[in-house]
Amino acid sequence: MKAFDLEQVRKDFPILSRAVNGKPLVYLDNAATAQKPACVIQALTNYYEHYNANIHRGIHTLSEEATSAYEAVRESIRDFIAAPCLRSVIFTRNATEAVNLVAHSWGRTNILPGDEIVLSAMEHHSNLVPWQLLASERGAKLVYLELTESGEIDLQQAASVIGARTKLVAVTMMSNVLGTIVPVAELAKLAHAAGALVLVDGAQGVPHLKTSVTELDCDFLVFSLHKMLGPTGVGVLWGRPELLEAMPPFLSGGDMIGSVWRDRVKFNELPYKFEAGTPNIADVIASGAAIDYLNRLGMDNVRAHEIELTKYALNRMKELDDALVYGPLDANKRGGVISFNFADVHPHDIGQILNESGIAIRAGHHCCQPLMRDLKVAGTARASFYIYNTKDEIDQFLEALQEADKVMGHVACR
Amino acid sequence: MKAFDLEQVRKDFPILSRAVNGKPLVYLDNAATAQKPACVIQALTNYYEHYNANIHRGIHTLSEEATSAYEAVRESIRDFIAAPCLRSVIFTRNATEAVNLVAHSWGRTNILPGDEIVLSAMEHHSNLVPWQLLASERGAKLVYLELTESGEIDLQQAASVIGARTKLVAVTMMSNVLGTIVPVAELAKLAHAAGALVLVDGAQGVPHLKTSVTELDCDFLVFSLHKMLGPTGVGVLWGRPELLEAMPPFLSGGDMIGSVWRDRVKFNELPYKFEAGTPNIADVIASGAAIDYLNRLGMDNVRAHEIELTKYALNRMKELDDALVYGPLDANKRGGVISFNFADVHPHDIGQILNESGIAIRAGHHCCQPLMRDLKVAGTARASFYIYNTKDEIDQFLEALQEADKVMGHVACR
Amino acid sequence: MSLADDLYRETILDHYHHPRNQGALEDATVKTEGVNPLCGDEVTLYLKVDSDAISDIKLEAHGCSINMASGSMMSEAVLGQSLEQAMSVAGVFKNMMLGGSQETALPEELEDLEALQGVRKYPVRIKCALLPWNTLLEAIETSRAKGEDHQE
Amino acid sequence: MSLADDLYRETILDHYHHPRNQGALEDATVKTEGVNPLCGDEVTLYLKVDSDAISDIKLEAHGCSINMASGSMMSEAVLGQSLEQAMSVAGVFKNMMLGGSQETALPEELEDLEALQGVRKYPVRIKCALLPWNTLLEAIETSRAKGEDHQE
Ligand SMILES: Cc1ncc(COP(=O)(O)O)c(C=O)c1O
Ligand SMILES: Cc1ncc(COP(=O)(O)O)c(C=O)c1O
Repeated sequence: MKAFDLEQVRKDFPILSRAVNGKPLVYLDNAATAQKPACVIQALTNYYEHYNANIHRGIHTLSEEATSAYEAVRESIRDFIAAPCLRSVIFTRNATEAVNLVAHSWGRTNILPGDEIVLSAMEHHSNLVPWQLLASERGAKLVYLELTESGEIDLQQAASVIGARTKLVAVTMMSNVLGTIVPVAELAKLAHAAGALVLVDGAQGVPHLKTSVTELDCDFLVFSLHKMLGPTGVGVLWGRPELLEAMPPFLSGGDMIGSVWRDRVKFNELPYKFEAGTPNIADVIASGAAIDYLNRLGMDNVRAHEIELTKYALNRMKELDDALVYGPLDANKRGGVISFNFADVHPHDIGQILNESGIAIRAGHHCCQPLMRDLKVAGTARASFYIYNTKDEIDQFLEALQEADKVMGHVACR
Repeated sequence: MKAFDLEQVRKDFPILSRAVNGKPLVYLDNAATAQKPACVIQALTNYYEHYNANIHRGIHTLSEEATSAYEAVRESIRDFIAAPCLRSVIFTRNATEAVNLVAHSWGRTNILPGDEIVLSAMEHHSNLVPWQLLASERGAKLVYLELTESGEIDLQQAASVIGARTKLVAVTMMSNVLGTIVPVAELAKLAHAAGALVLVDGAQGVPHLKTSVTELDCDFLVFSLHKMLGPTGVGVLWGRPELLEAMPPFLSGGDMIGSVWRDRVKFNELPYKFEAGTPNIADVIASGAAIDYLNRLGMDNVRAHEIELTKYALNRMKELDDALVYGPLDANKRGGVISFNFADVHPHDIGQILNESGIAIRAGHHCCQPLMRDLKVAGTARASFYIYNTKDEIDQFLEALQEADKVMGHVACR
Repeated sequence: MSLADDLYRETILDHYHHPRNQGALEDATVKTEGVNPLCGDEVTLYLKVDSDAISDIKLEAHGCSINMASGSMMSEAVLGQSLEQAMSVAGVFKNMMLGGSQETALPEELEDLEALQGVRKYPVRIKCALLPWNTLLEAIETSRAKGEDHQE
Repeated sequence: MSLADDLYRETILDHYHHPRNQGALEDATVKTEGVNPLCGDEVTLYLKVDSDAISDIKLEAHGCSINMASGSMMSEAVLGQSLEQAMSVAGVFKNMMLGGSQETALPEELEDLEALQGVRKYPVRIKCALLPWNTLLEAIETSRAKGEDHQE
């Protein structure tokens, strides 16, 4: 029984009829960015062809239409992450900017010398470097949650690390390398008991797992729309309203002000306080179409489809001699991201050879260099799935992997 | 003699065939944001339908294509502003973010207590509030260039204000309220003689005036693509490379790093050092189509068309009893932006009534509250022109203005 | 419907051209400023509160027709009312403006305010109509807080 | 053309599987690290410079086939050369990789390097091929700067 009509879904994505090197595109680089359904592209075209205008301060029809479409997406996002109130949904460029916003605005007013910021060992650079810079500026310290053999959070070690000095626990919801789903609510319990806040990097989690900020019990959540069928250029910061109210603005300029004099300023209310300058209006509006599309499929179905693909892929990977798969082996504990190394073939070469068969995977450090060091590799190859991927594509992927070994001179058998 | 084929240009903009309140749209809100030609919309669609992928670290075909299209636009921008080198062109979300980047990264490492930052009295909040916050944080002082009766920079007063304490002169290239074109090169001479740097807010200037950073002789230039036929969500910071090299990064995370360890980081080289996280890939690529379009028209022709429209509009405005037009009266000294007040009708009411005839103008403080205070008004109505506007549209605008007076009970004649 | 029917009805233009209770109030017990950050419109509201009732009210308003008319009507509607009653009128008005599209029938003494219903079709202008009322609510709150201070 | 013709030619695979001059150099006079920020590939280059010539060279490389092969070929091409000559070889190589699409004919002793020409069709991989060479140029610069220090 199919959770949704996969054939129909594939038809919704124009790019899937493209050929690469004479072969149909097999797009397995979804953790980097997702493809876009026609309705999202159409939302952009429709905006630019019919009601493109600057928002919030306009009195003419185009501006009113654009403003209400933009603000309606804020409501869609609020619903999508089950957030209690609207004014705590802030649009940014991407997840990275959202983390930086918190690090600058909350961090620089709250982190003191000696404080500790707890990260997991598998954080993406975007949820790591901003905290490094904050820590070094404020004399605070980064402390790491270590991973178990299978690449999971060790809650016991976490309990020993999160304590009175902890001011913030900043963790990914799902690893973009290992696929690991992090027990955020458990970590939040530890953090809150210690009086610390929790920031969740939902860049991988929100696109693939049904998300509720209340259930995660987090204080901040960041994510990027481009990884969930939306256009490039839109991220979201959600924060507890009382925290956001108390935080100073980050970027300043037009739209985020209440009144401006030559020598002083009164800021606008939330969410505008954090949205300076002309926003990415078109892409926010088109993000609404992406959210609607995911809602139509149902996030439970999205997850079910990915578990099925992941299970299948993990099983088939076992057939390969000499393939090393990282992360939890139970598809229920992980997202549809499979990082691996194969037969001593460098991930770049794997990526290159797969591309020859029209298969797009990613190769490298995946913006997780500290994790790579822990795994004692320079990089991994990574295949990642989304709603339009099929088992047939996974078969093609496996076939091409064996071809790669052949091209490189049968390293697996040397 | 027409500089370009206006009829053809109008056909290139799909939105211009839209009706508003049963009348053909007359879009005179170009200073807020410009409309987009079909080629820009097509560039977006083409990207999403054929080669959408995350850039810079991908080895597969889509990623290579996206990367080279993205980087090619950096070259187009470099050429468009006649910048000597490529690595000093940084993509941001908008002009506002670009100003903030400089205020945070350069400002917080260079501005000391007692230093002075010189602004003009007509700066947009986006080139004002970031300096206010910087100044108050660092104990520095804002100093203002006052305007003459006709809303122009007073170079004599400027010479008396720019001095040994000046660290930065941050001025608009063209006022978004008065239309005033600022003599940037003259101010730069004063600033550089005093050992200060010059940041130019090109949000209004770059879309309408042929621009060369060498001729402006500035140290930083910021602008927004959405005001020059490009999509929303893309801004540019250009800076002298030696300044950018010396500046610490602003936003941190993926893509802006060289190497990352658990406790330290080495940053990537320019321009990547300042582009953290997944960029707004699609919109940067589509911005290239906007630049190409402007280049095809020729910026000299764009300027000539706007001078012609502005001259015509200023002349026709004289027919109105009781209309007060702000800014220089000589169309050669100003851009195609006409701010005015009319017959004691509040700008909002003017805007509303014009909208009834399908005419889109802007009403309010235009993100220039300090200038409004200087002008002793709560706001102005503003009509602003671009390449697709016609004299016929200006006639309709004038007619609707007279209608507005009628609707409001002939305030002009009371 | 034309703009003149919806927005610029006669009642509104009358209040706009001849706003009631304009100016400063020398012996005000509360003075509150309101601003619409989107357009910069400002209003300064003066209340004279005597034994929990509004014994005098004045406004210094710089705004559009809707803003001015709404403030002028408001000043008439709440002058002489108890703070309690004034708050309830403000509630009725805000409900009318922010509620659905149905026409709301107001009590006779608030009839003038009905003229502002047309504004609901112009979302951006709703804020203009609400500014004086939100400022009133803030003023009442301030007045009450002061009262409590005195009792302590 | 197939991938095997362009990228994974026999010469390249040979250097990849049997990289020359791998390891650390105990008595190196310069040690330089290079990294490709896009993929994280790293190379550590050891030079022993005697009277302005490379008397020994070794690499510790962790990278893809192109990176490894390029480094291996480089070590053979510059071993025993004067710093001047090594820089000129690096220049020839970089020109070949970054120049237009024309096939470049290299002098006989650099023949192996010609195998890397196919990489030009894969822009992302050009950086892989250049990493060892850019590291070499940096090492030479460092070595010369040191030499000047000594002369002072
Ligand atoms: C003179 C001026 N500066 C800065 C800006 C800010 O541009 P953006 O909102 O695209 O950041 C604008 C546009 O509103 C402007 O007109
Ligand atoms: C786990 C994780 N965090 C953060 C990011 C950063 O997202 P963006 O580049 O959209 O800011 C990514 C995506 O690369 C990611 O996978």
